[in-house]
Amino acid sequence: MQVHKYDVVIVGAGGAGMRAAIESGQRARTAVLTKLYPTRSHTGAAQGGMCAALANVEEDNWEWHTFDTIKGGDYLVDQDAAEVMAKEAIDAVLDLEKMGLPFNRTPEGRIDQRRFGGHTRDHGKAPVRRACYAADRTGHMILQTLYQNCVKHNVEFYNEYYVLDLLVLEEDAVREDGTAYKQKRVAGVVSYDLASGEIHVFQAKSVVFASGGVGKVFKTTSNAHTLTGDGMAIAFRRGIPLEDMEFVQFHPTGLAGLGILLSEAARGEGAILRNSEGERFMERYAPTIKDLAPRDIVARSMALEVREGRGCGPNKDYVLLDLTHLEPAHIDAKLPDITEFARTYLGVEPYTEPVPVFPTAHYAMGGIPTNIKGEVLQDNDTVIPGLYAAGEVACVSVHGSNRLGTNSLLDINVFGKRAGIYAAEYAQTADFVEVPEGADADTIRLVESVRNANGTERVAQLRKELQDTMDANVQVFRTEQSLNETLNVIASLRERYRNISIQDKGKRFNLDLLEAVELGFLLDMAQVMTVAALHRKESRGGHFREDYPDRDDANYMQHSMAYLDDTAQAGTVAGIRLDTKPVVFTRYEPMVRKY
Amino acid sequence: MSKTPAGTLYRGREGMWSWVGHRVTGVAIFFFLLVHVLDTALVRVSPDAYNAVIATYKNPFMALLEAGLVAAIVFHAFNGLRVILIDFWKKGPKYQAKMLWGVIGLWVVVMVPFLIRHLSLAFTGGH
Amino acid sequence: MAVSTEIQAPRSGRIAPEYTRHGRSKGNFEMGAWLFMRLSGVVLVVLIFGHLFVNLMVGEGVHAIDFGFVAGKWADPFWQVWDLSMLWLAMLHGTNGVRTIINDYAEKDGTRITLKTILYVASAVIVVLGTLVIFTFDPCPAGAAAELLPSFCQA
Amino acid sequence: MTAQNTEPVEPASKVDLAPGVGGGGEIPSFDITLKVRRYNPEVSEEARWDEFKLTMYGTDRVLDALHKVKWEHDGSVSFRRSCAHGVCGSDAMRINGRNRLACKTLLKDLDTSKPITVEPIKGLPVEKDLIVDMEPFFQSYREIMPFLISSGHEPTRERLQSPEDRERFDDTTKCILCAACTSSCPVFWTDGQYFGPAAIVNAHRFIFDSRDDAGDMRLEILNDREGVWRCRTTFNCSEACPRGIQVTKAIAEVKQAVLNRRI
Ligand SMILES: Cc1cc2nc3c(=O)[nH]c(=O)nc-3n(C[C@H](O)[C@H](O)[C@H](O)COP(=O)(O)OP(=O)(O)OC[C@H]3O[C@@H](n4cnc5c(N)ncnc54)[C@H](O)[C@@H]3O)c2cc1C
Ligand code: HEM
Ligand code: SF4
Ligand code: F3S
Ligand code: FES
Repeated sequence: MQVHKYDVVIVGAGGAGMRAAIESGQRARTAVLTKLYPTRSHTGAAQGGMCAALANVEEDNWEWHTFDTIKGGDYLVDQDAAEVMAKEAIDAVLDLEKMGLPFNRTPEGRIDQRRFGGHTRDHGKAPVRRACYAADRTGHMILQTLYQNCVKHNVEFYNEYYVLDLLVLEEDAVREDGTAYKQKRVAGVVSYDLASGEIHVFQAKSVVFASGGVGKVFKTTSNAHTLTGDGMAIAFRRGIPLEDMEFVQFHPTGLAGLGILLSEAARGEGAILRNSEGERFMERYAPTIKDLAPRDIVARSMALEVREGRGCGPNKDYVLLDLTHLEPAHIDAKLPDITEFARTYLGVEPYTEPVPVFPTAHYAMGGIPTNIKGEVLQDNDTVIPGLYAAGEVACVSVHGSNRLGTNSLLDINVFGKRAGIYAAEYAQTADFVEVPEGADADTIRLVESVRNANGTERVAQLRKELQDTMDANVQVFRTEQSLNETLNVIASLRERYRNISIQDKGKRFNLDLLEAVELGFLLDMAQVMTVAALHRKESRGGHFREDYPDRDDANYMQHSMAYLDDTAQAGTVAGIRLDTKPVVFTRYEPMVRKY
Repeated sequence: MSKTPAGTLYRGREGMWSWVGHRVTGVAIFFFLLVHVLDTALVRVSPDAYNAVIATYKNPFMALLEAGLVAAIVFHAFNGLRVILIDFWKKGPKYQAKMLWGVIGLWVVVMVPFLIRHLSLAFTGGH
Repeated sequence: MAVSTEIQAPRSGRIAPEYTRHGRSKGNFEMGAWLFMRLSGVVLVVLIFGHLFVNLMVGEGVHAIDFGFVAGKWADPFWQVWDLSMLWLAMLHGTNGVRTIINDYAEKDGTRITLKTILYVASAVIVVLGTLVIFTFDPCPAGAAAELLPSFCQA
Repeated sequence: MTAQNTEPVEPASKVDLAPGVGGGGEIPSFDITLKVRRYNPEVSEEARWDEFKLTMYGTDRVLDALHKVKWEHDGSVSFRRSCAHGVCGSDAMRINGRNRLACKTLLKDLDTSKPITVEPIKGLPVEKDLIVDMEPFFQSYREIMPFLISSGHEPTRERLQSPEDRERFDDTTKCILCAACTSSCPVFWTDGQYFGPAAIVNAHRFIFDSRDDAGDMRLEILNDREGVWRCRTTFNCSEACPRGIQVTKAIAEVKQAVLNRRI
């Protein structure tokens, strides 16, 4: 067993991981483990911007930002966290600027800001210019700037190290009220070195999870191939709950069939949606704001059009984003990226032809539950000392049931920084938790069982079936029936997963093997999502139940918590226990969400 | 340090091939220059020796070689100027490919009259 | 505890020895060389094209070249200076060019040093020889057949 | 159906779509032969070419073809990829002899009547199939100090920078560190010691950033035997860059900056 010893180990080198590393690296001996080279993390794909009430171009303040975030999340947002995020947003942007991020500038030389969906002045009175941006490459610039600063501070990276397990121990402990419970403690992580195929154990006082999202459970997604929910699945398998997993954001305008994102800015600049009859159907669904309705509403309307047979294309499975009434010069000036994506990937010339689009799985609102310090919770309120999570893998929860555009880049910076600082501070006072003998045994077993798998099922085939099912049944529309059906499919896929085979038996760069391991994570996460969706019998934010089309505050104004528990049964699914967690309110009372 | 197994030829474009040409012509000219200085140095030995060597150059085969050399020098010179423009002229990098076609054009313009005269002299014989 | 080995980050921000660059170079030599290639290039265009034109295009072209022709030219200090600058510039330019090429392709230190030594020695010999020839040249050497000499020797 | 006015008019509620608009008809499929250069030292020190015959569709990219091979034919074919739309820089490889991103190269834009060759990028040690050791590449990147260094006291708010100053280095901020440029450079191929265009591009990004004070140090680093002067303006880098960065131009600007500082 090879063991590395660090004060802090960070899992993932996207925006959240590297933001944490910059803080932690200056305070404690830190290692960052990442399955990709840091600059290849999916944070780099983000386009639009990052919000902060800088008030550089018009009046704004962090309280309005808090309100918009809470309302955008359909009141399932933990309001204390939203306040922290909106308040610290300003410093988060200024920090990035000081690190060198090349923001676009106003004529006075200040950071420029632009409008974005759901961000308003004075509690919804009018749109406000709050998003700081660097052309349509904000995420790219954030990722590059953070990596640059990691180089500056000499952060130690272990590139292409896949973390496959978290070392947690349980101790007997007693609560203040005298009840006994099992306190989880973290000892480190186990990882797989892609280059050599070796297993390495990293012992650490603090572990920060920042491994990003889980978009690849769906077929159509704006997420990278590598976003397979590893962090969530690893935590879940070790008995840590997952919060609000039923909430997935579907972005209305992904390139049809590909899922590549066309930013919301397109509709902001005047593009509209049409069905196969050439009709501007949003006039029917949202008569006042039409195509600029919130993401969940637009996505739903598009799906409805297709379902009712007014989709376009040979399979009638998408609608059209029409820019042809806009001046080409205007398109070039404001939407260069979109036009390039449409041309490159669909061969469509947006000046003269409408672009095929369909909702694409975009963002997981749920994840590993944490408090506002980034500390991971093992139940509704017990912190696991030394274990932190930040970014898309975590659920603080600042996004509630629907994330506002630009709030994720903010989330990774604010809570990445917090997690980094607190993790390092904890490491300064804490002791190492002993790594038990054979701590890597489970991981070795996992890897070797896959390597030696000689069954008859192909990993790619199972993954495709999973993704097809999720797209068909757990996407924008969900019903009791579609969700139950999905659970059956997942159950059978899990069964077939035991009978897979892989062809690459080698040690070097065995991505064949890792794709199989990742499929295991995807199957787990798909199941949790579906179970949680089945049990939320209401519609809220990104979660729309056709059989329960209204928000039901009386019964469901609470987070869902899913636990792996061999003794439990969640509906038809054995081994998952569903629980709830109260939403934190500070000062905003739930209202009907309309814009 | 690179243990890359050889693959196919890289399919570079104008820039790469002009560089290959520049390099090859540069080396060719250099070696010619070495020889040329040596043979010219024979003037120091005696007029007979010099004339004897120069006379051996005066056959059609050598004339062709000389023509090739001039072709090399002319290309190297014009392309050299192109390289200098790329380095010092703001729009140089933008027009590099066009400039290469210019170099080739100029090269033809210079070489055609030269070849006509040079080869006709060589093959019809002076003296 | 079960910790058997503690190992350092293998492929991290630290510079692994196999990836370090050869030693740094000092001063501005490479910049000077680069600049010289360009400056000498411009001048060489004039010198070489003039040379080629006079030798190959004027009068009877190559056929006119013989001892008499050369001697006739070098009797004139103008052509002496012309050819001398051409010799020096072309040799320095060419030598530096070939030096770059050797640096590019000769990976082993030994090969590189050997090749460069040969290059420098050869270039030095040629430059010295050429210079001597141009300066110590006697257009009318005693004892040579008169018809080989330029016409002004007859006096 | 195009609005003629320059005023942003309200688009029509309903239009007649031309038949076939938005990909009406059948999705065309076509057959290709993919030739992949294989190398796995665990199996053999020799590299070899493997051929795969595949049926692909209209908008498929080389990455899709590679996935098809990996997922349906031979799982051991190894390559890096992540974002699949040209923003992460994982899958630079040599396609039909030129460096491109597999996820940005549409099959229909290549000549599908001949086999499509796919090889690892040149000049970096091949680890397996299309995967090369990126460490030398990142090493050069790290050496040019790719981070903002500013002396003087930190302002409480942001540093000011005019839009013009911001525009000055815009082009070179687009780099995704894919190594397509460096591994297309004939000078880099020779001995792998040249800093390479990507490192210079990233130095350029800071040298011309009005907020940065360490330009001189970076110029000093690049005024090296292995620095900018090794560039022979072959333009392979500019042509290979998937982000359309004017790489050779950036290098020329750095050369000028070194000259100006020295003279
Ligand atoms: C196309 C697109 C556009 C977007 N636009 C915006 C926008 O305009 N504004 C906005 O606010 N948000 C936007 N988002 C959302 C936002 O970009 C992401 O939510 C955010 O970047 C996630 O950052 P992260 O650091 O959590 O994860 P990532 O950047 O995804 O990083 C994950 C990291 O974890 C590592 N990792 C994963 N698994 C493992 C493992 N098992 N072992 C080791 N390492 C592992 C990976 O290597 C990677 O380094 C967009 C998202 C997409 C997809
Ligand atoms: C006629 C005028 C000439 C011009 C304008 C010229 C110009 C140049 C320039 C600008 C370079 C640098 C190329 C680069 O850095 O990429 C160069 C390189 C070179 N030149 Fe010349 N040159 C001329 C004549 C000569 C002569 C007479 C010789 C031979 C003695 C010569 C040999 C070389 C060599 C060997 C190189 C190196 C090529 C390389 O590194 O790829 N040149 N020349
Ligand atoms: S400059 Fe272009 S080709 Fe080079 S690494 Fe950056 S993005 Fe890739
Ligand atoms: S390919 Fe190489 S030679 Fe210069 S122009 Fe680009 S760095
Ligand atoms: S996979 Fe990200 S650039 Fe191609």
